[in-house]
Amino acid sequence: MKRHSVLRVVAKLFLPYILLFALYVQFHGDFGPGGGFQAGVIFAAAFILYALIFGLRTAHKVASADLLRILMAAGLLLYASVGIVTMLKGGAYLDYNFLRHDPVHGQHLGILLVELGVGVTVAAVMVTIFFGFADRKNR
Amino acid sequence: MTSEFALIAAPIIPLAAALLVSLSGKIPNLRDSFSVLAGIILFGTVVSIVPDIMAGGRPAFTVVEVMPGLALGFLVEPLGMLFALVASGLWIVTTIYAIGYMRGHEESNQTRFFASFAVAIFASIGVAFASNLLTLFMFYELLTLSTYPLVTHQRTDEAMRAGRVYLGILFTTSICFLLFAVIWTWVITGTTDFTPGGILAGKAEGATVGVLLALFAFGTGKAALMPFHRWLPAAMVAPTPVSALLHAVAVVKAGVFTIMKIVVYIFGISFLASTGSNQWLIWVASATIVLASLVALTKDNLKARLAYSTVSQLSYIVLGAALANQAGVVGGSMHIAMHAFGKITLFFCAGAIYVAHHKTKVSEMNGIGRQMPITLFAFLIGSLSVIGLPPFGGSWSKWFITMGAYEAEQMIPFAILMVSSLLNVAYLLPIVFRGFFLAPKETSDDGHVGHVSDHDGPSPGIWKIGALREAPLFCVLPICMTAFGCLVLFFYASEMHKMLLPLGAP
Amino acid sequence: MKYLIGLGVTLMAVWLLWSGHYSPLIISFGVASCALVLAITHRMNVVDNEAVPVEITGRLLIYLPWLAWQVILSNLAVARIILSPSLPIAPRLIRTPAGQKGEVGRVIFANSITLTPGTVSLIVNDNEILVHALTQEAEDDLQSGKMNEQVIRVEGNA
Amino acid sequence: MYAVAIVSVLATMFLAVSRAFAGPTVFDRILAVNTFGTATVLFISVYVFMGGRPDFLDLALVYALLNFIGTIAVLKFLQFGNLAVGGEDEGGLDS
Amino acid sequence: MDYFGLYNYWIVIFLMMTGFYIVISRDNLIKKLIGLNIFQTSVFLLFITMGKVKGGTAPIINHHFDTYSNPLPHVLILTAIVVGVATMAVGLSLVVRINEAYHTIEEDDIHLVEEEP
Amino acid sequence: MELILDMASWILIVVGSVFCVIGAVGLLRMPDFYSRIHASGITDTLGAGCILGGLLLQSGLTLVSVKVAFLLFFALIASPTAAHALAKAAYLTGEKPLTRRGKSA
Amino acid sequence: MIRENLPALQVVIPLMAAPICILFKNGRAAYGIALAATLFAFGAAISLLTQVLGVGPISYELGGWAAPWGIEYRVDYLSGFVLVLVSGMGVVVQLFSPASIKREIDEEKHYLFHCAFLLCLTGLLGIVITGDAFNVFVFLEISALSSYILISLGKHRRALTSAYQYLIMGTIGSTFILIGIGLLYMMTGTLNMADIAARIGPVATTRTVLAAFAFFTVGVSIKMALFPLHLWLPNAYAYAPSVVTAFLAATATKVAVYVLIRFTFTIFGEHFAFEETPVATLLMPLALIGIVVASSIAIFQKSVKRMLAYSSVAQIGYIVLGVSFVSVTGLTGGIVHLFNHALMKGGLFLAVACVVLRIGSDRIDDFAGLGRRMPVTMFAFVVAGLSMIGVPLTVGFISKWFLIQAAIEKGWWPVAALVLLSSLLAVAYIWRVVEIAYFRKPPEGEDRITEAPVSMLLPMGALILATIFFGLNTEATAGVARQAAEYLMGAVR
Ligand code: NA
Ligand code: NA
Repeated sequence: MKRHSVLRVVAKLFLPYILLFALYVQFHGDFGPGGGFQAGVIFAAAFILYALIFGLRTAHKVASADLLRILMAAGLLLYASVGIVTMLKGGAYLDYNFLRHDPVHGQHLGILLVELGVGVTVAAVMVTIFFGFADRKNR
Repeated sequence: MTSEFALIAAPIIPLAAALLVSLSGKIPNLRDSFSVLAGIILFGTVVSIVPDIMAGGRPAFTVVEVMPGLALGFLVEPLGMLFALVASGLWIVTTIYAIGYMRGHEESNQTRFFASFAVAIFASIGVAFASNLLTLFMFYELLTLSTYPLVTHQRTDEAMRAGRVYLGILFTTSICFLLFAVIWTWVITGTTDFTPGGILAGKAEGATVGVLLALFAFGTGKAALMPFHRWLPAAMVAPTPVSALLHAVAVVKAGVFTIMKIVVYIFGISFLASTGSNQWLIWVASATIVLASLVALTKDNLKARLAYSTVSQLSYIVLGAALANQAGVVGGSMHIAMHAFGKITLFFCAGAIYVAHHKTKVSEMNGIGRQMPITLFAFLIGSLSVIGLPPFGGSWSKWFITMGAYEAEQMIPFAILMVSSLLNVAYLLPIVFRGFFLAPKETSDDGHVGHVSDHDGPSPGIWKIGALREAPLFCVLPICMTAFGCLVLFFYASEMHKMLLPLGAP
Repeated sequence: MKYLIGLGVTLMAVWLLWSGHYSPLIISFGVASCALVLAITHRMNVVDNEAVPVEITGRLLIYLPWLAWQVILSNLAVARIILSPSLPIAPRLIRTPAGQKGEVGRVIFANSITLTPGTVSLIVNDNEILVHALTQEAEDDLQSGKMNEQVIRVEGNA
Repeated sequence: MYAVAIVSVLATMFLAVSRAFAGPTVFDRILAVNTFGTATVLFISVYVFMGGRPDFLDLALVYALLNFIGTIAVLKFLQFGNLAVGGEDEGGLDS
Repeated sequence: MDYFGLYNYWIVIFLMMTGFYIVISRDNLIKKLIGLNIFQTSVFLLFITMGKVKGGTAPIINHHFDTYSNPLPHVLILTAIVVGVATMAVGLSLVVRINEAYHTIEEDDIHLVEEEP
Repeated sequence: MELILDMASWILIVVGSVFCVIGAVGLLRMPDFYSRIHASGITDTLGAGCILGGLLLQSGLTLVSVKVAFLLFFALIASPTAAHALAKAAYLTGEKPLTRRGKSA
Repeated sequence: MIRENLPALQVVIPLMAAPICILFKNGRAAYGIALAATLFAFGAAISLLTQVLGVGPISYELGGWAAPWGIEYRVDYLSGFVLVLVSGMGVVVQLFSPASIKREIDEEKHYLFHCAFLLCLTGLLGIVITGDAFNVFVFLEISALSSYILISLGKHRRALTSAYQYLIMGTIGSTFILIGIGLLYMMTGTLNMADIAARIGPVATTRTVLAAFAFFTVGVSIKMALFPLHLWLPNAYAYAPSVVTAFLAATATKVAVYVLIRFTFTIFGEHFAFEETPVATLLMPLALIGIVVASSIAIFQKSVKRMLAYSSVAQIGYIVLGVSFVSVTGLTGGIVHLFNHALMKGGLFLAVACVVLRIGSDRIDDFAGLGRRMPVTMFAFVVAGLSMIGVPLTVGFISKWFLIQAAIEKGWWPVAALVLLSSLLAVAYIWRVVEIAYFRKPPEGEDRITEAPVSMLLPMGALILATIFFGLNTEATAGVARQAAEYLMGAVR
């Protein structure tokens, strides 16, 4: 029997747009109901779809466990460090106004970075959890 | 040595002894010398405080204030002085006796035994010198805990069961009633300090006083007031030195001491008498005196008989306190010392008989006086003192208590005191009579009757000179000392009375 | 490369449509995002003619209205069946020839079959598709081969 | 009008849930859940329009996406007992 | 919105009870988790349909700049969903490991296995 | 023009709603799994399509409409794919379809 | 810089340390990081408490946004006190952990342990420090999720089922809490606790607020394992790695109680909570029944951890009892017992952890002869056990003192009597262990058992010393607790 062409083709078709959608949600967090978390979930969903259809081994080649672990931690650290930087600059924790000379820019940048941190972490965590499930029988 | 210094040193000495004893467990002679030495030093230290007290001094020392009005502290007053003297003095003899007994009996775990022993004395000293209810309660509980390993020393199922009864009753009563009463008192008065004249006067009235007194009296399970007396006979499974410690030195005396102290320094005798709340306690004590004596009559096991005797005698002291007048309080307090010497003598004798002959039952003791004349003679002296006949110490204390009952116009208790002495005669003197005048029974000769024993031959250190078969020297010596003490106390009673008189001050 | 560029252009267009914010910052985010997506999909090895059917897009747009009409018709048919008390169905398994040369074409055909209620594609083989049909009419419609031809036309000569 | 849509979508959801409970095969249940998911997407969409917050449409899109992926994942799990196998060379759903 | 505002509570309560019922009545650990998820979802629904908050304040955040609005309920739901997803993930991973350890995910069977030795 | 658009959108939404429910009813009524797929197809295609189409008209030519369009596009590709995958999985698992009425193939 | 931002750093530092642990993926490095972060948190907590005691409650606006909109961190007497408790226990447990987890957790999961531990700590500290009701929920879930993971690290496979059971119960609990918070938000339009308290007046009698309070109370009762909602706790405590048990027992349920106190007294107000609702008539009987029943069940346990777990359920009863007096004395008793119980139960569980390290079991029968083999450990057990009973010189005595005082002040004699009676139950279950450990001969061939390593004995000893120290010097505990109680009772009026 031949391979599952329908799923594969549809997945290939969808993947780029799902990923883009994730990034779109990520970078429009401060305009509407978007933000790091949804972005992370969507990004991870795309990746999980990829892994489901093209196999775990292939997926692992794209994103190794170590890469995920590092991303996970890096995202959280990014989040927290923004806060630390605002404190270093004399503001309260996560007081973005202190991030730049111009408070408006400061807020932009602050929210952006924080959301990015959240997004990266969420995506990495979700994928890791998926791998954790899917992989178990193989161990 | 100032009294304050002595006061600080007094609890530390037995504590240090406990430590040294545990560390020197590998060298029994060293270990036992530590015990004896600590006993002597402690007694000296305690005695050194006496002149100050006689002169009206009240050395005090506060360790730490836990909460406002709630401190951990010591203060010496006449009653505590007396108790400390009794406890520390008898510790020496009991230790000597225990060394003889334990070695003669080849008991195991002697190190733990002597260490616990020292901790128990530490707790007793703490009880004696406690300056407030909290401190007293704390050392009271410590005393329970430290004597548990002694009670269960044999580790048999029976011993463990007895231990549970022991802990169960003492903890239940102290936690449920005594602690409750302590906290209640604190809530009412804002203090727990023992104060001459009491602290409750004017702050509590009516039923509250009665309920508080009940909580204190029954909360002090160590006083073995019926119906919370069961632990005392149960604890008889312990080795005899322990029984001596329990009955004469530390535990039960700490109980009645506590009641006495609370009556005098928390309620204040005039306040208590004025409320009339003491009436019921007089009756309970009287009832305990009679009932316990009757039970004692029925017991064939010597230690059980002595145990019920103790239950009865303790209630003399409680009665003295409950009478809430000078004669009663002073007499009751004196009885702490008098009974201690008398009863310890009796227990020592019971132990000596057991060590030398493995006999535990009264019915087996026919003719034993011929083999152990010294022991049985001491037993006679102890009995007479407990009964309250001159020229032994017990006669004074009983006299004062009876006077107290008379002054309080409590004629029925007065009569009970009289009758009770007859009962004492009835359960104690037949033993002496059997020992000296009845011929020994054939079957009980070779010493297999004792239920704990697994010895075939005589234990080491037993004297055997002709027909004589006495316990080891370490046993006999203390017996003589305490029996002699019963006699001495008769003549020193006036000093004691003088010291205790402030208790009765209104 | 052709596919990468095609995908990149499409992605950027989609971003602009979605975004609605045309500040330089956001647009630069858009560019960065598209680049990132390209990089990832490239790494995933999914950028090919199947993912980016640049060749057939035009013809696909012509096919869709026809398909939509078919969908409506079949919907009505099945809805009628569902609503009629006797539930007049005659389910069957049938094999229908699939003349498409490429995977994409066959997938479009299979999905079109599924999209029209009354027929569901079960197994897609190289030259035929196993279909579950709900009624005789649905089977007849499919076996007439119209849809097959339409999709072949979409596929073109590529 | 939105109300009509909302009510019918809710009715659809209810019917789908009934089928999910009734089964009888696991595939029936998945199918029902999938339909329920479609209904949910519609619900969110209509609701968002009704409330005048079309920003939330993204939510519907996300839900649709997750619904799709979830269905695939469950199918795969059913077929192989795990999610590990699959792909071009291992023959997953692709076989 | 009014015609809907009233009985959203009933839907929430219905979902909640359903979820709760599944949690307690099912033996299958995964089903329990699904019930739990429904239970949680009911709360999100409650929040979503809560509508205009009584006396809700216009969330202008900074007294200097009013650049950002603070869509508070939205943030709440979102966070709650994150929490729900995380709970699911942890729960499912536990179930997977339970399955490895006991070779079953039926509660009764697990009890049986536990009682054996 | 506005009015016509509005009318059209309302009609679409109502029609979509009706087909949604019809599909769901079919989901309940149909006798076996495979035939139920067809029913659910109604909800997925015409139901969803009409409702989303109606919303599309409602929103006019705005960014919102772009999103609705994407939703529509996604739904129309994803649903048949999912349905196909489901049917295939069932078939491969050995789930037998009913053929004709009441008889098993 | 650090000083004025301490409230934020209190939470952020452990939060940041958690991902760093993951980054390193190395047990030892993770330990270093975790320890450092925990120590920092402890220092910060102490510093905050001192500030509060000096100048009164501190408010910190996260992100610099004014209070009702931004998230406010708020440290008052109670929260400062609990912060010190939680972080302090964190330090003790961290110091204790290396040797213990070496035996109980697989080497490759050590970094995970430290990470989850830090997250749990973060959550607990966050719950206590935040002045935002919704934030409480978020932190509650952070701590809960990480504690599920921590519990599941236990060696026995039942750790998994226990964690699962806890997850189900815990999630239901937190969802209830979330509903309560949501309803409050609906009625007042704010999430800031102080703000809710200020606005709740006019709507306090509405059914929605009543429902909010009901949901909240039930939810938090599950979280703190109030009888009869305690069923998750015994298994969770029994099968979790010993250090985890010690940490959770000492902090997690305590923080849940904190949430109860915070919401009832600060947000709803004791008048509303105890007079408008039947909570008072419900909470106290439940607490009392819990004390008696759980203590009684504890007596019959075969596993020491389980026994202590049931004891914990009972002890929560004491704390809740203190709260339900609605008097300064009662509340003081509750708060001080919250602290004291953490010390002694932490000490007990650490002692059990030492035993488990050496004999690999926590069955009571296996304790035979340990009094001699592990003298320090068992001595610690006895001291902490005495405290559990409420013996003078220990912290347990102080707690009971306050509780009974509160009962006597109110004239509720049966309550006082029950509290005293329940001490006896504690005697019974503690004494069982003591009797076996000291007075029963060990099985043959068990001579290899030696005392636990110093690295474990020292932290345990520190707790035991604290048990005694705070039993003698109550200024830092009862003093602060009374201040907190007075503040809480007065703040609402
Ligand atoms: Na606990
Ligand atoms: Na807990």
